Amino acid sequence: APTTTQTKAADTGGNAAPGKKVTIGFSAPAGHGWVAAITNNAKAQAAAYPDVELKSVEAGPDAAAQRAALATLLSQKPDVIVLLPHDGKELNAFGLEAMQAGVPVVNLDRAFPDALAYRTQIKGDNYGMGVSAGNFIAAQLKAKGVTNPIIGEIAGMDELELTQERSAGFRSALATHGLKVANRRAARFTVDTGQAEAAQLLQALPKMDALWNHDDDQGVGVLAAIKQANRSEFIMVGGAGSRAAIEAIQADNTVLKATVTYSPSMASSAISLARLIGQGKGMSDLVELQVPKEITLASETITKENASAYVKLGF
Amino acid sequence: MKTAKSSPEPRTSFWRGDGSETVRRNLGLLGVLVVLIAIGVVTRPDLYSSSQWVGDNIFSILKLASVVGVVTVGMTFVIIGGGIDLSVGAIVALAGVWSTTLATQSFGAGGMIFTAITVGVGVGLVNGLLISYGRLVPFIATLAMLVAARGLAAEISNKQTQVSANTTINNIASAKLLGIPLLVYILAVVVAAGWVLLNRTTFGRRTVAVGGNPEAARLAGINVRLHTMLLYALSGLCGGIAAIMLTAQANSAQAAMANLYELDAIAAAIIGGTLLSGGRGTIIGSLLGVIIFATITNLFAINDLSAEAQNMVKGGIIVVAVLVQQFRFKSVTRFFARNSKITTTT
Amino acid sequence: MKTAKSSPEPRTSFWRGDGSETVRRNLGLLGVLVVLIAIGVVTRPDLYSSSQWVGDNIFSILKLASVVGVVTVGMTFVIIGGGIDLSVGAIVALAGVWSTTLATQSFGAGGMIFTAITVGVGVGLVNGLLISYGRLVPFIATLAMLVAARGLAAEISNKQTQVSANTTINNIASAKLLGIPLLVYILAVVVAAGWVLLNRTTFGRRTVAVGGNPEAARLAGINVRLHTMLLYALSGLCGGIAAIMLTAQANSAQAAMANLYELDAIAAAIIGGTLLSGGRGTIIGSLLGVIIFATITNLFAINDLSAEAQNMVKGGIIVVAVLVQQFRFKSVTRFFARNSKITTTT
Amino acid sequence: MVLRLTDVVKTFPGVRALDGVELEVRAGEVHCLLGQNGAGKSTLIKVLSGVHRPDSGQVEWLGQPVSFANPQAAMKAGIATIYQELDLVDDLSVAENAFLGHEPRRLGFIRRGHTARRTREILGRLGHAEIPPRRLVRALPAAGKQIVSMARALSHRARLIIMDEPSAVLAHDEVGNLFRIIRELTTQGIAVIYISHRLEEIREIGDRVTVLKDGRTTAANLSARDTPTRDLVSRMTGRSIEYVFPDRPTGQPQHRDLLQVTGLGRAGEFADVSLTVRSGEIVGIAGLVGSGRSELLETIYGARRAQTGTVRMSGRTLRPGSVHAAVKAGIGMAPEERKSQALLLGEPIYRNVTLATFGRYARLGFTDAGRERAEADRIAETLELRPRDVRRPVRTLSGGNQQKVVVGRWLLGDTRLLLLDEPTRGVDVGARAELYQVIRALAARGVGVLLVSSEVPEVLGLADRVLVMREGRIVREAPAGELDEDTVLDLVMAGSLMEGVAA
Ligand SMILES: Nc1ncnc2c1ncn2[C@@H]1O[C@H](COP(=O)(O)OP(=O)(O)OP(=O)(O)O)[C@@H](O)[C@H]1O
Ligand SMILES: Nc1ncnc2c1ncn2[C@@H]1O[C@H](COP(=O)(O)OP(=O)(O)OP(=O)(O)O)[C@@H](O)[C@H]1O
Ligand SMILES: [Mg+2]
Ligand SMILES: [Mg+2]
Repeated sequence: APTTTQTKAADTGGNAAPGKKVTIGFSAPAGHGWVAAITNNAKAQAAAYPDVELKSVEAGPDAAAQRAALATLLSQKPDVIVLLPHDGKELNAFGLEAMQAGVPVVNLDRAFPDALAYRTQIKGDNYGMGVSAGNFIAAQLKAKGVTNPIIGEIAGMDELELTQERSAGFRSALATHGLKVANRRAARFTVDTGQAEAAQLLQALPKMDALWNHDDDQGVGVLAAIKQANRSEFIMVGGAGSRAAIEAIQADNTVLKATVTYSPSMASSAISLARLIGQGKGMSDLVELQVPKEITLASETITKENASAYVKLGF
Repeated sequence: MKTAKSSPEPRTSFWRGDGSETVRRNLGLLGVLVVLIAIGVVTRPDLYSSSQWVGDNIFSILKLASVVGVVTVGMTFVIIGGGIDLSVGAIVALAGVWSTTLATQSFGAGGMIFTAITVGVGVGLVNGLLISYGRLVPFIATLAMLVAARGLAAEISNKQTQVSANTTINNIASAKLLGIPLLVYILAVVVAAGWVLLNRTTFGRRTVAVGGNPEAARLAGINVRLHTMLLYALSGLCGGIAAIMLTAQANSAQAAMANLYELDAIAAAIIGGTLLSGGRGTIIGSLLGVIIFATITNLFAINDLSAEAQNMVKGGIIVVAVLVQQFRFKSVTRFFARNSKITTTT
Repeated sequence: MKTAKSSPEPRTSFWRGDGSETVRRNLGLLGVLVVLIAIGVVTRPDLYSSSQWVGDNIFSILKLASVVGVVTVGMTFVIIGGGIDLSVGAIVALAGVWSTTLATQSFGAGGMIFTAITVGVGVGLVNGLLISYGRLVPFIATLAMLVAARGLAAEISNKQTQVSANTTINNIASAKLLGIPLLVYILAVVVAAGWVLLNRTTFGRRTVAVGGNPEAARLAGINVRLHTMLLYALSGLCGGIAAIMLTAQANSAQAAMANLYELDAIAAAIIGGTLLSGGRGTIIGSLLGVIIFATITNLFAINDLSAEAQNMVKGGIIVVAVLVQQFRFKSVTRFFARNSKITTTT
Repeated sequence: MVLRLTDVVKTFPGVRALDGVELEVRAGEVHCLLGQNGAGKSTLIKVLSGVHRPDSGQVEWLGQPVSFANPQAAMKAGIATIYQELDLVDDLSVAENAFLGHEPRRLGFIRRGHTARRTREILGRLGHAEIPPRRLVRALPAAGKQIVSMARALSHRARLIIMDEPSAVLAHDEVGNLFRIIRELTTQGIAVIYISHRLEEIREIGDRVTVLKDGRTTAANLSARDTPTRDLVSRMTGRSIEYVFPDRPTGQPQHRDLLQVTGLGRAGEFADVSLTVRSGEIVGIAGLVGSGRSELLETIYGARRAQTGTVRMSGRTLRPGSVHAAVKAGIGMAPEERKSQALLLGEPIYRNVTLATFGRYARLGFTDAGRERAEADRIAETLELRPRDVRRPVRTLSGGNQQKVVVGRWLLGDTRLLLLDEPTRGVDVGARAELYQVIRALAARGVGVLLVSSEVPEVLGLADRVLVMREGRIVREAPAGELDEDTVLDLVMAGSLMEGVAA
């Protein structure tokens, strides 16, 4: 299962040795695909440490519910809290409250605007994802010698800021090459909306040269729509890096030629960092005695060439 | 002069009772549809100049409408029968997930279809039991079912997207017969069957009676509870069929799919003239409602409208569509009313 | 002996039924609440052993309930008045977003509150106009408004989460008075005002008439259209208040917030005994409905149930809650029936 | 002259409901409106009370031409109306209903004490001080609701009170009460427009009569007391109808027991009821409103579950609480409240007529609309339904014609036992005679009939055997020939003298 390949209890160095017992509170939204992998990874990682106890609460359907769930979590006085908020800005107040109560907060993926609201933040690079996708597409099209290419984009849930960031990165990367998006549809991170939006996009662009789809999970639907429309004149780039997508890239029998990562393995890292914070340790490969404040993962581009190295990280 | 007075009789008799209002409503909806398509032609003449593309686009709209359309047929029955089914989207998801488990897929396409339909009907029967015999309010019973069925679907799928490896199923989405997509045929068959069932059978008559005045229906000897239960089973059946169609289209199923289809279906039925309080509605109206929504989506897609603009315009279009419908109706009656007044005073 | 037989038993039974059914329903809901809390105590004795925690937990439940609670009060009026308002969630979002634009924030807390309430009432009035004077079905009109208002909110906020820099507003969520959170006071005031409005004023009594028998209301000289419009404005007002409360809690606002609050509010009202078809309902029942939902959520949180199990259990609890309510009601009437039979036959 | 109508016309799509009506009402008089079902009486008063606006013609009120834009305007001008269909709100209290729309209030708050006091006062005047003003109207029986409707009309300071068939749901003693009130009103100079299909009532309370036929005034200002019945009827119907009951068949009644009810009871409604109906026999049940007759019928029919006792059809016990079983056994019931219990208002007439039988005309589950329309046409013909077009929605029919649809439903099909609850309520004289013929003819074919009616003469005239019910018990059973109206009324009202006779 993906959880085992994405977790890793440090097996070398002093940090691996069991230390002081740490209770980590954890909260992330429920869902499928990438979000589900976040929770699974966190749980698996915690289970790998004998000195970590994980207390998790489901985040509920929205920020308000997550706030209420976190209140019950905080009242149980964990040593550290790791949380993937529905929305960083909406839960900023909770971060402040927890930090003031002396519980360090590790923000996972969706940043708090207020630096006082978290001890450490580990997140993917949404803007960078868009940039990687844009650069890859631009390079491919240039190599093919296409002029005035028609580029489509299938975004994720449009009301999320991360979607906006991804699209912004994509747009600006394309702009540096003098390209722009011809049509952008927003799906909802589910296979059926991916299929429906892709079907309409294909209809709107009878001829297309490249397509970026933000999320590999909804990408299953997007690929189905492409197959149903019998279209293959363009290249497609995915997002996040699901195992199915990486395997498809490796097999190279669909339009999907690459995917830009946004790995849920960050949840595992977050648990590791929380443990170190709880034990007052630093990261053993760094000189610093404490865990750093910000970690932003780079978004890598997986292509046929390097797919084999990433396939076991796919979720 | 006296004879002139009674002249409007024969003319107005054409408009009397008997569903002509319904026909007028549906004509109004058709008008809205034509306007939407005209807007498409005007805004994207380049696309509409290719007849090949136009044909493809019509089918793309109909394919988009097909899944919700099937669900809406069942929903229309439930609403006419005085109920509401908030669980249809969840039924689609549960049926889809259940029919794409590895175990089920090993039975092939037949096994998957059988599973989806059994799950759909089964969940519908539970809804029906809770409502008919447990006397739960339909809104609450099906809301509870929505929550529970999606939860069960997530449990079964372990929150993963389950890919359908069955090419027969997947081909349902791409297959064509005489140039027309199979999905469109399925929609047509379900709509036709729904129409016949509602308008030509005792089941349909009972549905109208049960929704229009349950007490009267009961006192006329109709088994209201049993019938109510069957209505939810019917809605579940439609959900099962839709699950297969959606799974085929997405080549996969997951617990979150068909999200809020219940709202789409209810909205389409109501736009189509179905009374939310029961006792009145038409299958054709519901179909037109679904197609109008799909056409709006298509219109936005081909014009690359952003989601927020899309939403604002969509709200406006819905309002205007209903107003247009009513305007037609009113202006006609007003016209006749005026007419008959003139004949009286002269 | 014979005269004893014809004792006025049948006569008196005639005049039974003066809202005591409502009281019984609400007692049933209270029972459900007690059971839910008992489950909490049994499953997490460690937490419930700290009285400090218990107090905090009660307030955390009430704070969770407060926003939806305020929305539900407005929704209860609309439903009793024979309508439905699917746009409340969108109203909360639009009012929240509008009141947190930089321009608005520059006017300080007063300006933000004023804006939220104005936007809420304004949108409500538009709903009311469309329904009363445009004769749109409430379901469609408010659905269109839902779509449009969320679209507008996304447009205004440019799909960003807008942070509220106003500490007065933000403090609403954390401030306490005599140890009780301010949000709970707001909920209490809105509920109390709603109760008085419904039960003690002509507006409230006319709401029951408009929803229960619109024709009778019209014949009694009530301006049904105007009244209907005011009901939607009232719902909008509640949405505006809720927007401030939610914005304060989140220290921010965005177009997607308060998602599906309309469903929560409708479900709470219906669980609380409000008839979806109008003409009957209580504010206290709705409040209990909201608190029950919040308590369920809390119960899951303290027991760390996975979302999927949570959903399945939630569906079950909803069904059981309603069944319990009905059971109580029935058993009581059966008890009375048995009682009166004894007096008749002896 | 407080009110004068000249040449008032009102059309609905496809129907000319009023076609030049003339009407003059004087202060302090009881002016009766007479006319067949669908003649336009209710439409006329709706024009007067601001519900409908006339297409043309003039309404003069207190010497001024007026046009009421809405009911409120008419009320302000001093016209209060009791409508034919109950216009109460179930979930409001008696007092709130009485003062709906003009609640005594202070700053928007209802003055509850004041409202209750005034309601009690009005109810006292109506002879029903026992109705608690704070009780929900939903908990009242139909007759109680009618009282509340009247209380509402009296709560206005009106110059003219219009009553559209107020006596239809009232029992004998209640009608007496009503007349007392009307006299009280007229002595204060208040005018009353009174609509009823019962000529005896018009004779008793009316001063002058205006007759409508097909939306036209055919006779105005006749004397209510002295105009011969034949005259009135022929002006209403265009022909003369004998208001008589069909002859009872001579010879031995059949002795085949069709329906056997033993020891039937429901707490608080009726107790220990045993009765039989033989095939071909018409059994009538007399009793006051609230004596439990409707409940009894509904329990026999399975619409309510019996708590004690059994119901047997042709010797076979019926499953209690199952209408389906009763219908299968050949029982049909025309319920008391047409709108709430019997009609699909938006559906066409023919579908309402065949609501209980469409399954029989169906083949393999497919309905036969042609056959249904033909059958419905036949019923429409027999019962003089107007308009005759059976494709019109029932909603647009007049009250009496809706009633005909309800009763007509059970004249179809092969029903073996017919339960009729107030079948002639609101039905005009002519159609009533037709209905009696039809019921007699059914009995002659061997159908058993159990008839509930608040009109004692109807029970005595139509039934072969009569049961008298009081407070949920059968207190007397006798062949119709052995009873007269006074005896029955005495029994019904429960003179303690008769207590011993009860068995
Ligand atoms: N809303 C309506 N739409 C169409 N036709 C109507 C409507 N209301 C009444 N009518 C028609 O107008 C005519 C007069 O009806 P009205 O109710 O005035 O009769 P009525 O004299 O009160 O009869 P009844 O004694 O049965 O109550 C009838 O033919 C009826 O079908
Ligand atoms: N316990 C009760 N609570 C509320 N309503 C009641 C009760 N008992 C009887 N009723 C209502 O009282 C009304 C009249 O009572 P009932 O039907 O027993 O009288 P009836 O003899 O049939 O008189 P009618 O001539 O009006 O039909 C019915 O509508 C019935 O629903
Ligand atoms: Mg009438
Ligand atoms: Mg009765």
